[in-house]
Amino acid sequence: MKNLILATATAALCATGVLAEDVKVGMITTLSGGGAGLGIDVRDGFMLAIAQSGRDDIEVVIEDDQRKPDIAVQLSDKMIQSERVDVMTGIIWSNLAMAVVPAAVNQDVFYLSPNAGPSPLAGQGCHQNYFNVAWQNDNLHEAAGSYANGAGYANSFILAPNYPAGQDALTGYKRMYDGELAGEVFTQLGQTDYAAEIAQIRASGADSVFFFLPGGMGISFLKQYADSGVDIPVVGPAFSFDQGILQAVGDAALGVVNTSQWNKDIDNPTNAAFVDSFQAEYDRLPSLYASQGFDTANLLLSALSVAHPNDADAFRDALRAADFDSTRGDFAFGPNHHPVQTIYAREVIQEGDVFTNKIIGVALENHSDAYAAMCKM
Amino acid sequence: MSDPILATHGLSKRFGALQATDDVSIDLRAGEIHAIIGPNGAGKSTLIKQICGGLVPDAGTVSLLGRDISGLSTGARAQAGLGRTFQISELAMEDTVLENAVLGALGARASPWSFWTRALGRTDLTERAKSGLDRVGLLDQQDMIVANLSHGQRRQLEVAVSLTLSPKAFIMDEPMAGLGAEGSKTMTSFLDGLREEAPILLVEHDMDAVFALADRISVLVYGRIIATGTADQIRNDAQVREAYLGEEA
Amino acid sequence: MSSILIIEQILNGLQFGVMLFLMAAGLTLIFGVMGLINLAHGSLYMVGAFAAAAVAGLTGSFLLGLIAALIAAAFAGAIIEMVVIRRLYKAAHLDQVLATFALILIFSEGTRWVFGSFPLFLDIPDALSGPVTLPGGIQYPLYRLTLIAIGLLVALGLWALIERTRIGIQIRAGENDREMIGALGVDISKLYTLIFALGAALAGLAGALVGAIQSVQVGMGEPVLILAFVVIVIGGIGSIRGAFVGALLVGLTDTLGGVFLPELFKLFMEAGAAQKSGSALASMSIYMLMGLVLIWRPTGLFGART
Amino acid sequence: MKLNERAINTVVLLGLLALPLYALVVDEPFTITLVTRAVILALAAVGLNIVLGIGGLVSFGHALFFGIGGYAMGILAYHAQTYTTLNLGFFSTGGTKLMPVIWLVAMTVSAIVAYVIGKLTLRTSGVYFIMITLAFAQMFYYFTISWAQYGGEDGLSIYIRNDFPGLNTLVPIQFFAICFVILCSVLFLYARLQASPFGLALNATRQSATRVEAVGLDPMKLKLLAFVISGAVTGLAGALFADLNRFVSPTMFSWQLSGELIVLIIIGGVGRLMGPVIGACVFVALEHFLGGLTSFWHIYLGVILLCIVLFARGGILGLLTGKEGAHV
Repeated sequence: MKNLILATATAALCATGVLAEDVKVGMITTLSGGGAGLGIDVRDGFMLAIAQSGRDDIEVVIEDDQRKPDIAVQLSDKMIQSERVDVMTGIIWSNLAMAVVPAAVNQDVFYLSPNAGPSPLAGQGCHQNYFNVAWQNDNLHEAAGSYANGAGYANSFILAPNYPAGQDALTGYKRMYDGELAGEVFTQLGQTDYAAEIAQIRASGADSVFFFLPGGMGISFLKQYADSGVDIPVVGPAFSFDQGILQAVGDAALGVVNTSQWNKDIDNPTNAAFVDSFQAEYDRLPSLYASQGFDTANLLLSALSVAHPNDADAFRDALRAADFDSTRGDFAFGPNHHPVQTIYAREVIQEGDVFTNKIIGVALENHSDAYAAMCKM
Repeated sequence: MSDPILATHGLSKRFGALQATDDVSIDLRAGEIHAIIGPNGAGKSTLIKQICGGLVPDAGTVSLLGRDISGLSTGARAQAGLGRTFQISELAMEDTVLENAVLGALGARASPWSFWTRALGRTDLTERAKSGLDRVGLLDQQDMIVANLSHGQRRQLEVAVSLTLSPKAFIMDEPMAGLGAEGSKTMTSFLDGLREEAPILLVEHDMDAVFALADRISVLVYGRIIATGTADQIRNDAQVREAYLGEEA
Repeated sequence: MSSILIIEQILNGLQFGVMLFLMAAGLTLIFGVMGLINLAHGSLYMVGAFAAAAVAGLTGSFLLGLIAALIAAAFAGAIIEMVVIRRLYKAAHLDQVLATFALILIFSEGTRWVFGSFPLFLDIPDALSGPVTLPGGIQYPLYRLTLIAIGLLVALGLWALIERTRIGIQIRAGENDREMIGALGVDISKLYTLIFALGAALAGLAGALVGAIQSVQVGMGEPVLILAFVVIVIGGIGSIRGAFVGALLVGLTDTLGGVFLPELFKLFMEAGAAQKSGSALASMSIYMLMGLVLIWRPTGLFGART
Repeated sequence: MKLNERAINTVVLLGLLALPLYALVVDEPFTITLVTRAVILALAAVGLNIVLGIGGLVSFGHALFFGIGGYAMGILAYHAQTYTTLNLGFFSTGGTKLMPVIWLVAMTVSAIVAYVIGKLTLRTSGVYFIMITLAFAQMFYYFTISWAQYGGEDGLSIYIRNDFPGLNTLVPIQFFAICFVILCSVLFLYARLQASPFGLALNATRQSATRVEAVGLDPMKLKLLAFVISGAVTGLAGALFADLNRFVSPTMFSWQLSGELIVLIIIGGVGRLMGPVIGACVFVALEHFLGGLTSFWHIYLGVILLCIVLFARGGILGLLTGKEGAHV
């Protein structure tokens, strides 16, 4: 009983900021169910950076949102009301971010997004305490459109699932792409069979295919596409060619071009060290998501070395400065706290038994996003 | 001869190749027990369903007190005055005896649309229910769960539930089924007294009971009524003996 | 729209349909004979796919993978029948739903525990990869044609099993009258385990076959499970013939709806909006089909009339 | 174990009230939020229990009403917070942030939808009914996913909880109070309903529809009305749930949620007044504590559920009172 009282007292002290040097970070991410691979990578990348910093005054509370918005909201309430965290991070999916982030930042918590970048949060719904370390959702699709122009494609067939991120993806591609559309198709969310769409592609006379099908949908599409004998070149965002799922796609992905702001062969010391240490620590190649988790943690660490989140204005300025070594090389925030960064075109290759990506060129240089102008901060 | 309480006129029903009932016209007069007998598969169940409303006949009508009820639903026919008991007890087995009887009383009032009062707190319902139970001798068991009743008691409860409806005519599907010799005797004497309340159309396999009770008997074979008459007439009818009792004429 | 495209889409619908049939056949058999609602049927599909991916990954042989899928799923089916399901035959549908829902949780997280969170790799065998040219100049993947053939063969085999064999007689007897097969001197509990394992094996086979062209991942069984239920409800629960017809109906509706509804909407709408509303309607189409069938025939197309 | 069911019910309700008050004293607002979640899920399940427990209709699509309630709240509040007009053709409104109005709309719309769906589906029975209710919920699920105007799959965020006159709903204990009072009122209604003539007839319909018909009542009408009442209650719970999370999305229509509502009832005890409440408390507690212990907590949840089905027929209440059935 005595211990309990003591513990409660300590908690109360922490909460009121008497032990001001300690920092509490709440990570809500997907660790169980179908999409767990992404959350695990973000978590591992993030924790790797925290461990490497050697700081023992940072406590990270990690919770599993099961990819359910209502669970995420509940966990967010717990982080804020019960754990009384200073900074939150970790959410993978846009719909979960939309459920959690606006309420959280309005309760004076900082939120650093390691993955999702829904457009409302970049535009009218932007907030001074919200920082996106990954990308605005449209970015990689815009880069794909830009790449298609450069590759001389003039008649694209484009497809994505019929949900907001899918609709944004096609919008993003079309924003940069100058050619004609041979077809535009919305598939069902969670669809696993793309025979019908592939038949349409075959019949459409397109010279290129752009698709955004995250997770298992992309695996299914690529395997079926490779088997169909249609040999029109394919472009897509990195999500379907990520380290975690490439092995499940296998040969079918070889040679496909995809756009990403990161790859393991980006040549800078931070990245090289990250790739080596991640492999050493977890015995697998890091993914895009792991790099984003790693960068998010390093951004946080850089700001913490300047100010404690209790001093909100100073801490915010430090975040905005983005004074850290990113695995992507140059990194800066735009006026809406979203990245201004270079996005590369990569190609899927095989290294020994392992499928991975290689950078083949720049798709968009120092690219910002289309919504920054709508943000009034 | 008084007007019949219940009458069917040319009821016919065909299932594929099987003519389940074929031009069946029978009637039920005040104060009588009219038994329907016939071998298995003769169409007795089909006939009852057509009378009570579970099955739409291909042809023919049913009238109650001179009024054509052919177009009515099962529920509406019950409202109009058909009191039915089933071959296999159809009761709310998890509920008490009284609750089952109150359900009948609710039916009699045709008003289950009351959401606030306690059903068992409404004396208009419970009085009616208890008088039904009293009539069959189940008043002392009113708080028992039906599942715990004996087979014979459930039969009695079926009748009690029908009684709460104050029916104009009873349709009883094998009330003796599953009762022992003793139970059959009790039920026989009970039905004997019941005919004064309302006439009974009785479908029954127990021939002793039928010949003891019935004022008239109709014999249904292959969906047709082949004879109607008193017990003695039926016993001596050559056609019946041949078709039903399997004797050579 | 060219006739080649239409024929190709019909083939796609057919292929989807016969794979659904493999799932639905087991589900409907189990319901017909044992009266059991088995929500965990999708987990057996997943077990088949994972077993195939694991064994094919180790040995490099797709055929061995398929055999492993059949064995693993049948084995898993027999185990859960003997440990859990057996206690549920007399229980209310509600208890069956809850218990098999619990089994889904155990299977999904258990698989994730064993195989990790990332999808596994399973590829079609080289001999069956690539397209073939059909009469009329239609290019169509050989593997999908093979799937159609396997599905039809299984359907034929099931029909023969039920109509022509001793076990079939027992199964049919069990559907009509559970007490009677006991009277026939059949060991009921053995028969039930056998039927359950058979249904499970069919689900596992479907999982492995489909896993090769889709992704082998945790949770892959649940969407298929829902579709399989739609199939057997449309066909009439307990009827293999109903499951077959229902599966083809659902497969064709889903595939053709996704292609033609947006085209239809384009006739009176702007293209982008037509695409969105058309595919939204397409995703609802099979549920509408099921709703309509049940409103028209409350016990499905081939279900027992009450 | 043989305990008095009424005593258990009292203890559970008092506990449900005492825990948040204790949390308030020791300043653990999250506990209050957690209990509020259990209370709202319980409310939804009480709604389902009307058709499932009394009427014996296994609706595997009750998330449909939960979702409708959620979207009623989401859409009304969205228009109010963006100062846009919701135009329904015959009627247009600027939306509202007032809870009582939202509740009324949620219940009315749910009731209307329940009436239409009930008319179509109640002809079926058994597994067919289970599946056709699921089908309708799936239709709404896919519809809302592609309903871009209201966020599609991303859902709708309401940044500030809606208003209730005289209260600050953002304070956890005050929002809890609202939900708790509603739950108690609905439980009271449920108890009255169960004992009323309507409840008696509905209960008999579950056991023998033939008998109910034979006494001249129409089982279809009884079931339809029960379905409508049930839909309205679950719809109300949906509106509260959306307000708790300040967020609504298509997952409120998902079949997993329909399944969870059924699970809650079975855990607690089918057809019993407090069955859904006990089920919701246990479920939320398991989710919270097991989820904190291991990321593979679903396995343990599965095993616990299996044990309840196999060894505790009649749910926890059945186990505690020693009576499987719901009859008091």
